[in-house]
Amino acid sequence: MTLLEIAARLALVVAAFLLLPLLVGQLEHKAMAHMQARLGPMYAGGFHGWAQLIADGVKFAQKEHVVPAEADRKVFSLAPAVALLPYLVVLVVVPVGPGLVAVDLDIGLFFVLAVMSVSVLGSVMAGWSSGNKYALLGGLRSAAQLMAYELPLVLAASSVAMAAGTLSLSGIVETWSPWWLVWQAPAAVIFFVAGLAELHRPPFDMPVADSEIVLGPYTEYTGLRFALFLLAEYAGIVVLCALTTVLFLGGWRGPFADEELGPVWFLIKLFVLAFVVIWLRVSNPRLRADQLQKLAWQVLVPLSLAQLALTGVVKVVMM
Amino acid sequence: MHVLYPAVLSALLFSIGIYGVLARRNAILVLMSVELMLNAVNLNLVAFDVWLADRLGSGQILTLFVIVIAAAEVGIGLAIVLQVFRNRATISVDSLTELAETAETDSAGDRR
Amino acid sequence: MHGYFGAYGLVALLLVVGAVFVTVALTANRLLRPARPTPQKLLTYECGVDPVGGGWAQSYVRYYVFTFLYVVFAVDAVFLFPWATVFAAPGFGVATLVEMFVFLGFLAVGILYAWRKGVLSWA
Amino acid sequence: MTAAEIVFVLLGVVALAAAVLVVTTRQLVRAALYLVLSFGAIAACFLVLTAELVAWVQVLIYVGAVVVLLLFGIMLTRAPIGPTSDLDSRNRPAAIVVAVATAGVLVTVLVRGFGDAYVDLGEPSTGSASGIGANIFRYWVLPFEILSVLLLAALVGAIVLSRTDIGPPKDGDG
Repeated sequence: MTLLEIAARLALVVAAFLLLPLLVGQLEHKAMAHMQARLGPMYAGGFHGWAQLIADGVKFAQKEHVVPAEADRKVFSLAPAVALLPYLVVLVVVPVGPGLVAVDLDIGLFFVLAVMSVSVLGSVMAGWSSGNKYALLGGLRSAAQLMAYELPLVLAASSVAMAAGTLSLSGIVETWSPWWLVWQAPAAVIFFVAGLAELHRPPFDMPVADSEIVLGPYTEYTGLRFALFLLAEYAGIVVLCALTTVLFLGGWRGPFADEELGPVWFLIKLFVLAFVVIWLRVSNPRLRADQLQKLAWQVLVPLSLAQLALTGVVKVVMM
Repeated sequence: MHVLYPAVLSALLFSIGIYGVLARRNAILVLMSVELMLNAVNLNLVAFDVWLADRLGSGQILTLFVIVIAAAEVGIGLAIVLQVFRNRATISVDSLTELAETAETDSAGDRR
Repeated sequence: MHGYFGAYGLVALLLVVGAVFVTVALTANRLLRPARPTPQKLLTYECGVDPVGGGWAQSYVRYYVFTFLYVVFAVDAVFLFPWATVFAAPGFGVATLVEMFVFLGFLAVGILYAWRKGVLSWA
Repeated sequence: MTAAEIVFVLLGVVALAAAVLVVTTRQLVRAALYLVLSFGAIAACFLVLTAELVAWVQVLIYVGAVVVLLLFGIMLTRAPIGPTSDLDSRNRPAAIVVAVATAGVLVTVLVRGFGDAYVDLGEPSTGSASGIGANIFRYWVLPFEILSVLLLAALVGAIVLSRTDIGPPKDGDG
């Protein structure tokens, strides 16, 4: 690997990290607006408000950064970075085409889960350091929710690892075959739902419920730091959709021309899933705290244990 | 790599953990210091496992077991600490000198 | 940069790049933004009402139980991954599958216990 | 010094500095966050030692779970923002003496015992996920199964300990 190649790989990952969340955000603006029978952004940039999010970014960068007097200044300032960076690091192992991956770790899947589990600290830090009752409550709820849904997420992911017999994400895509769509379907649904809950996306947005606890852990945030939390949320959607694609939908594999069109298939699947994320937001009411925990512990965890058993038995029988 | 680097690092971490366990008054901080000590042990296990190129992977697998047991230990420890806090409104290890709960400590520690 | 150390070197480099990105963004932000704090602005935000009492109005031990439930299962999930890579390999097979099921069975008893004791339902 | 050694020493300094802050800081929540830093640096040390799986287990369990558990404990015992005065007990001087003595003895023993031992760092074979998996399920099955019993006991214990809180919430949010 030459220096140039390293730089190119890093640049591609960072570009994907900055660009894809913006696209998802714009998609959300427009799709949500149309589902609610309105137009959404129309003016910024001219054509259908394409530059709306860039304008938002410029606005955020110029806003005053207000740290409440009650807050723990250092922790308060550091929290957005802790919430954001794990998603950047995770993108490095996501394969977008045959051989097209920044780093192919043998332990890729486990690496992804471990790194993503760090971002829970971001919300807890934000919630605690704000010195605000809403923020603290939101932080505690957020941590409890993340913990509850991390488990089905991990179990569903390990079901795929069993099916593939490897933890390398490229290896999983290579061993993937279309009948996994049936065999691993419960795991796919569990993974996606649990991932949504990890991201606090509606209908799992109890911890940030703006109508009852303002914005949970992010209540006191303003300006660019708030924007970083938003970026973390959308980067999280990108990572979740990319991982679901890679693990359950065959990543770069498509009906034809896998070798040449790999990245195209990958991106199509990613954006279809992102659309589903937005769709779920528009069409579902928020779950209550008890329903959230019930769903995680009484539905998703038993289901994912059953899926593990199924995967194991099928795999051993097929040998 | 010289084996002394990880070994000395682990010895120093262990000593810091000992200091924390002895000097801290807050029960949760004591638990944190215990975690530091356990991590020092893990580092040692891994270092010597790699040095001996153990075919059974004893060091690394024992490390995994230690991590699991440490997680269970911290969970139970904190559950006890929370229970103490509920009953006495303090988690200072210095003030928890009586093993048996007498009538006056019971009434002194108010419930939240 | 090849192999194991090369791969993790790249990961570490990316982490550095990310940290630099955040630092640069925040520094640029510092230069661009106004800073006129007033005591009113710095007041904790509670929907426009003056803050009442400390920050610890409500906290809830039940969340702790859920978190511990997660920790117990997470440490078990840790063993699933190395297991997943070998259980179908030659020389393992059914016996290894059963071993993992025994392991998971014990934990399933734990979750059943929690369920029966009403920890999982919110009354 | 080789490159691996330099990286290891830097990580070690971070781990030690963070550990010292954990045991000396006067702010409870910060102590937990310094603990995260220390654990993270130790995880990176494991990576340098080619113990790949152990490193990421360390991140997943310690940073993602145990520290959150500790933070819950700190928040549920109502730690204030800002310094708390009485975190240290009276036996600080004694603690310093014991810690320094332990460090002295251990380091002396290690230097005398392993002064000429070198680790050969190559590709991880035993440290990779499949290496560990093969070893656990070939040689370590019994301890592994006993571990599940231990975890079950811990789970039951924690539920019993928090039992007073089970039932309809009295003063929490619901």
